[in-house]
Amino acid sequence: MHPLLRMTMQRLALGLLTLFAISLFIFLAIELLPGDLTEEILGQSATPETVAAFRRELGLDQPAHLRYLDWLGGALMGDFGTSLANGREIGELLAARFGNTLFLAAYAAAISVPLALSLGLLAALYRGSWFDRFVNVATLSSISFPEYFVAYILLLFLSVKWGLFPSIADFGSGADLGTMLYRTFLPALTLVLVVTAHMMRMTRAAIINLLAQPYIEMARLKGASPARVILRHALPNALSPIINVVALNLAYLITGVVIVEVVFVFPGLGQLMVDSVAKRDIPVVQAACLIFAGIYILLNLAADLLAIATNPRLMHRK
Amino acid sequence: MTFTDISRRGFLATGTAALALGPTALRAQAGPKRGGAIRIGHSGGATSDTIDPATYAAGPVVTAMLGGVCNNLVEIDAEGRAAPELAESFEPDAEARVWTFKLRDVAFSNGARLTAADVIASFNHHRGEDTKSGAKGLLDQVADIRADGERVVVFELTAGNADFPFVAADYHFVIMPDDGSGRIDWQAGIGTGGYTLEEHEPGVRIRLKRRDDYWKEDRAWFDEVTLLTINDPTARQNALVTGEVDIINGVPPKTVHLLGRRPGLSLVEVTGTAHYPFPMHCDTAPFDDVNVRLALKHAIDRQEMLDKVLKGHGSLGNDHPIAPGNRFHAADLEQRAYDPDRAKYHLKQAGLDSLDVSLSTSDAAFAGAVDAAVLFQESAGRAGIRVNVDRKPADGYWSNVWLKDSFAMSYWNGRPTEDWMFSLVYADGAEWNESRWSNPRFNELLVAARAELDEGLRAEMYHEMQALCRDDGGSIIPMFANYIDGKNDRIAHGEVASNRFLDGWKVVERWWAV
Amino acid sequence: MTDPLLTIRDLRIEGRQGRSWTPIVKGVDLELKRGEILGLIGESGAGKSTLGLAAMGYARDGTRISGGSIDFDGQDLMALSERRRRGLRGRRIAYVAQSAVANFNPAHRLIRQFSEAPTEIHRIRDRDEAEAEGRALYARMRLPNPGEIGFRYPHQVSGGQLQRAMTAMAMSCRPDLIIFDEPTTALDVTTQIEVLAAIRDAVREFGTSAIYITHDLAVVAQMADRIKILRHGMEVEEQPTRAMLAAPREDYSKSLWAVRSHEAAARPAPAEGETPVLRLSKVSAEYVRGTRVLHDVSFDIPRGRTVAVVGESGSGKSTTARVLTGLLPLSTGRVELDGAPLPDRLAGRSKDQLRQIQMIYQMADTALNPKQTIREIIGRPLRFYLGLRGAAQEARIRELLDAIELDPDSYIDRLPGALSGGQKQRIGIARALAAEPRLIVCDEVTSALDQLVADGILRLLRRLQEERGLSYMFITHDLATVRAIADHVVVMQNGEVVEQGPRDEMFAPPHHPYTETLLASVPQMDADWLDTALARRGEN
Amino acid sequence: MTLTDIKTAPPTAWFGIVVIALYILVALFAPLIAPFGETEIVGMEFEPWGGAYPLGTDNLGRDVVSRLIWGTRNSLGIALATTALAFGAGATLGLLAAVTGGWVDQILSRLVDMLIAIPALLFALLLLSIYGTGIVNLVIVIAVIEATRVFRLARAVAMDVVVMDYVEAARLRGEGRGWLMRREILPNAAAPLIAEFGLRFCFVFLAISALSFLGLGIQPPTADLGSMVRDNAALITFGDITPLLPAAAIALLTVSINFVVDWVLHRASGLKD
Repeated sequence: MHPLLRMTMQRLALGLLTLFAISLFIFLAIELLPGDLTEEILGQSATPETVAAFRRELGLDQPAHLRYLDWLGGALMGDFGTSLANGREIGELLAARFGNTLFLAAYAAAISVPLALSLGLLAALYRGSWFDRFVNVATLSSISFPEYFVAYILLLFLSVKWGLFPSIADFGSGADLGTMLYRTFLPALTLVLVVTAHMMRMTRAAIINLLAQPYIEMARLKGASPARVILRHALPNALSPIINVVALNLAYLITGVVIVEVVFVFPGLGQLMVDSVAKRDIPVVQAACLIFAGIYILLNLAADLLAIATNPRLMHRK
Repeated sequence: MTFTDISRRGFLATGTAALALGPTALRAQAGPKRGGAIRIGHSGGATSDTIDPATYAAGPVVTAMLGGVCNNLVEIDAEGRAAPELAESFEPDAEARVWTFKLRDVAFSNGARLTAADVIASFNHHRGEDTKSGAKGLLDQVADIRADGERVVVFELTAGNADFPFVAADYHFVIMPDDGSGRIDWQAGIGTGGYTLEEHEPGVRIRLKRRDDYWKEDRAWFDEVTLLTINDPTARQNALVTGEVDIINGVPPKTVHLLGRRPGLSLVEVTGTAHYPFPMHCDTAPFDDVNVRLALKHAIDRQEMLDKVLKGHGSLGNDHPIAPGNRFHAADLEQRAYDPDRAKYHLKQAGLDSLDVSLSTSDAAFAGAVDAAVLFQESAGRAGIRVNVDRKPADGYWSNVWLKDSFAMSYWNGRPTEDWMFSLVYADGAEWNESRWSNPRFNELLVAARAELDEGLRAEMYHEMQALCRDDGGSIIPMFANYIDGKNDRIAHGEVASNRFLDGWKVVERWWAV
Repeated sequence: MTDPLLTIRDLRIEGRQGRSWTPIVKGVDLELKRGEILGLIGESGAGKSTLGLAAMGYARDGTRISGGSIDFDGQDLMALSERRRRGLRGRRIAYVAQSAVANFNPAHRLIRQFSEAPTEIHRIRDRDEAEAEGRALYARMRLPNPGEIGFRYPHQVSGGQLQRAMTAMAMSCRPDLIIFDEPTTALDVTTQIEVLAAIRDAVREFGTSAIYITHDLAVVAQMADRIKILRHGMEVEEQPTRAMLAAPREDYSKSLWAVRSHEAAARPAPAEGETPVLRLSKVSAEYVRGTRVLHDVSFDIPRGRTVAVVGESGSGKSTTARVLTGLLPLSTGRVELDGAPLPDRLAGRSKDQLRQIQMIYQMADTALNPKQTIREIIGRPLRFYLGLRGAAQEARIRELLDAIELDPDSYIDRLPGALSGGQKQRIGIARALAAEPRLIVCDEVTSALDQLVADGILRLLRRLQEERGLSYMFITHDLATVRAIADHVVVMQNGEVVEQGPRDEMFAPPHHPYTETLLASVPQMDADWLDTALARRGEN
Repeated sequence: MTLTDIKTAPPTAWFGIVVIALYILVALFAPLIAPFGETEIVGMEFEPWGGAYPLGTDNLGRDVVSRLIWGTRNSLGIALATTALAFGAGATLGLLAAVTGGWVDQILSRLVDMLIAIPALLFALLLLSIYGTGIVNLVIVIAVIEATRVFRLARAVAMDVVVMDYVEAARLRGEGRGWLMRREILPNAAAPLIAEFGLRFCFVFLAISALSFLGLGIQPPTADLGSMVRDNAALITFGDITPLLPAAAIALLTVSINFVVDWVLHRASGLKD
């Protein structure tokens, strides 16, 4: 386990470095944005005096590098500061949104990952059959539709026409799990349709890629049935690419769902970030970006660690 | 259908009017009753929202704070009048320069009684060097605010203003309690209104709960109100259709005809003061020639634009900003129509054979702005004027394009009074004089009319000013938009105010569940 | 027990090419008695593996059994359902493949793979029973640490040990028949001998029948009772082993025999004091700082001569080549080209220095860019080094193709994919020749080729050397190749030169102990060689 | 890919090729095919299907058929330009990193790691907010984002090729980096890269339409399939399927490309099942 631990530490350090670079990058990017928070919030009613007063209140009149260092100092101490726009603690502001985002992602993942893996395995097992073709064409189509379109279609039928599920996903505060699951079913289903195809195709491809391997033929020559060949001999060796694509899709479920949030009025982190970019609320954008990037880095690391853990070559050295 | 002849009162159009004979309408007439927990799907919310009155902008916060949690000194009623709210009464002096407001004896939701100090602190929040308030400009005319005892507040203006009570009704000037140091503690969300603020998740939802001890006995009917931010118009519409919410604001014009036809739903539509000017900089060639301005004004097909951009849900504009619903609207002023020949004639007067202009636009100006520009391009083309539609980024449109480009599209929600609207955008030297128009006669009339307390004389003056705007001004104003809200049959209401969406943002206080 | 265990009659197998099917095996008969071992010999493409798999009723993806009958112990395999055939595979007929490294599933421990067939697939033993048997078989196969080795993953076990573990795995259900498909081809000679011995003992012990597929006559001579020679999917001849060794009947068989004994004529040693084309003096190198892979390697490559560098995998042969071509900078020592020091980094060498040393690779498949035509491949060095273009270049390309005995008209526009292995290797030679070098480094250039083809390549190289005065550094692990081409031999082990000298001296005693082991491990065309070699080992 | 390869293509790939060819024809000859101009207002708004306007008119009274044709041309052109740019940059740098190795590879790879860690859509949003929403900016911003993905693939594929003996042979010959990248590696990395081109094109297509949905993509009045869906999405609730048409056009193209990509990848993998 020791080399594994060392790798983890190295990757975490690299991840932190990446996060730092990203924070600097985002800060500079927003600095370059025309207009700032004060002008955006005051909008049409901004006048030079009110803007100046607002800037003074928020400390935006300080030079950029000082503000960045100030922010960085706070961030290193775990304090992401307060939102410029509404003065709330960013930690608290993000926590609720992030919780929602995680909930939706977990919901979608809990359906899509097992679904994708089993469909992928079945398609690989019955490759070339009508089932394989059907699943292939169906999944291809589902990734070919724009995400918002899938969302609207689901909304039209499952909500507007048949009234099975609510059209907006907001479940208020203090809802029980059943209510939460019910109210967020449509966004979760949209996401399931979007990510399942990708994972399923990768699972199938990863398995089929291995079928030309000599040890697969050896398994057949030992009398193993097709199902055993796929499950016992191909799958364990295909885990690494599958884990990778699952991790990528999980990252997507957490970081890429702005559109679903908009359509279903779901108060997630993506919407928060879009709002904050529009309002030039740098600390919030920074924090949200860092969370997203951190999630991405951690999921990737987890995928790599898992891939190592499931690969005896890397796990048990000579 | 044209709306040029409607009364200045709030106009209830197709949806509700058509249903007026139905059972719902009958029940609605049975009178308001208490109870119900309702949900409102509201546009304009953002995560950056705060309940700081200084940063209010159209959105759920205003609907909640103005109509639910707080009161103003004055409110604008369904007739479009300034009616006393927290003020028991208000009186001007002879020059309309000193206004005295007598306060009611009412309690904030924290139990404290309303005093003059609270009013002064609330107004001062928008005054002075350090304020970031969007309403700062409105109070520039206020030289001093002082208390005259516990329950009297005196506003001393720099010059007479007969319409000052309307200013006091502005949504920024909600009254919050003084924290003892002359400032308001807006974070606490305390007001004298019919509801208390239970939850505010910015950009997500606001939850209000009824106060049992509200001083208005015939208002604030709902037990609980939840305002959900739904910025996507399609999502908002779906939420209403699926019964997720009971009321939505801003029904998208594209589907308004379809939504209105759905059983169980109805539209609440009023012709408001919102309008879409295309200001031309009068100090910049070629717009410095009044003939060029007139050519362009004749080259726009108002009816087509109203039909296509607003789907007929609005009324024709006559190149001045005074809406049909305003008190001194000049209804008898001849309606300008699309006339390519007149446009060509004016071009010739300006010594031009043809004209190329560039119109800056973005859907940030208003929904459908780009469509409107395209329509203008087509109609102007037939008058020999080439309009180049220059699309600008939505982001930063108000800071980078508006007021800067010599021909751009703009949007005004309008103001309840002629003076306010003219002073804000058309007066010489006004900060937001978007057309850089300076007409001495107009400016003279503006000052005179402001301090004039005789209604007849004022009407004459404002009539002339509207004509000046129309024939000399720098803005093409093709149409006024209706405020269209949607609701289901659970909800009933009385006469609807024509300023802004949702009964002048007073839906929470004025409407009820049946 | 006189009835045959396996009877194949007029077997025809086809392979898919695009949309049509072309024959691979064209009507072969085969009979195998219980306890008998049949050797199946042929070059690549002769159809031996396909035939071997067909004996299990198995056709690879893209192939199909189109005719004939396969009768195993009274059952017609072709008539059985796939399910029934699966029931026979692994249990009554087992398979041992060429590369154990590739044929063991890297995800599971050895013992788990051993017991999969008896416990999980055919359910004829319980797990404890199977694992105990596994340990016993591991011991019988002379695997070190038989009690523990099963708990290792394939990558933790050496190639020779894996090959024995695979044989044990094939025996896990005590099958009646085992198909050995080139089980020792991928091994070093010193390892091969141990594996051969273990296989032979185990098969004899259990009286298992076997089909032993190989392209190496000397190997099959040790294992088989009878030998059948295949060519182009048809039988050439079949005889009992000793008879076949003594007197092959067909010309093709005879030619196979002949290449075994090919030996180049000895040439005089280079003149004393002549500057060698290349001189390595005390060269050391390391991949990772601190871990040396070469230690003080010194030898000369004289003008017009061939120096063979021999040794097993990991001995440092290829590393030496990387150092002298400049791919791996040396850490100490020096390399001289024609008496002048050669910059040790590739980037530091002049175009002319680069031109002087060319390389030919082991795997002709990966040595030629599959997307370039022969014209482009050979034309590039002509243009790059010599500035030849247009007609002059074209003429030289054709000249070079003639020199490597390929018809310019039919080959010049082909892609490497349309060539056989030997032809590809010839193109590699032509590319090296195009640069007009002094020295060509040949890295195992014949080890991936069939013997007849390899022999042709060696003869070509020798002819070109004589015509053009080239020097070769010839890296190989095959002593027969050394005999066929080298003037001088350098024996390497663990990154060091253990012995060097003229070829004939090296093949005659006394030997360095390592050289001795190497020489003793090369199989001979003698049915008793394995026994004697093992006996001699026992003595040492 | 030769003509004979195409002849042996499976029906799905054939379907894909034909559809893609049709789209390209429509895009190229839009001015000739389209009955009306891109922004030309020809009738009343929302006219029904049939008559002079086979698919009716849109919210401004523009012919839907013409809008679809122009939209196809614009969307296709923009997506193609974006993908080409992403590939030009991503593949070049990817090959360079693989061939050069060392610190060049390290710096490029770490930079790409960083950019990839920022969610694509949000990244695009940020950059478009900075530089404005013109078509040129849209193309550049998405190209930059996609280039990071192309870089990774190109580098990985090239790494597999770099270890080949023929690359070593070319190195030993003294060939420069340019030759190695262009002549030795690129032709052998082409199949997965072509397939990736198809996939990336689909992603770009969908990304642009997603940005249009959020109001940062192609701006009206330019016809674009993505924003056409968004503009009229509200109609879907009321059972009007006109907004489905551009979405179907998007889906048909992406499905077709995916079919062809599948086939190319399948051929390249050498798997015959």
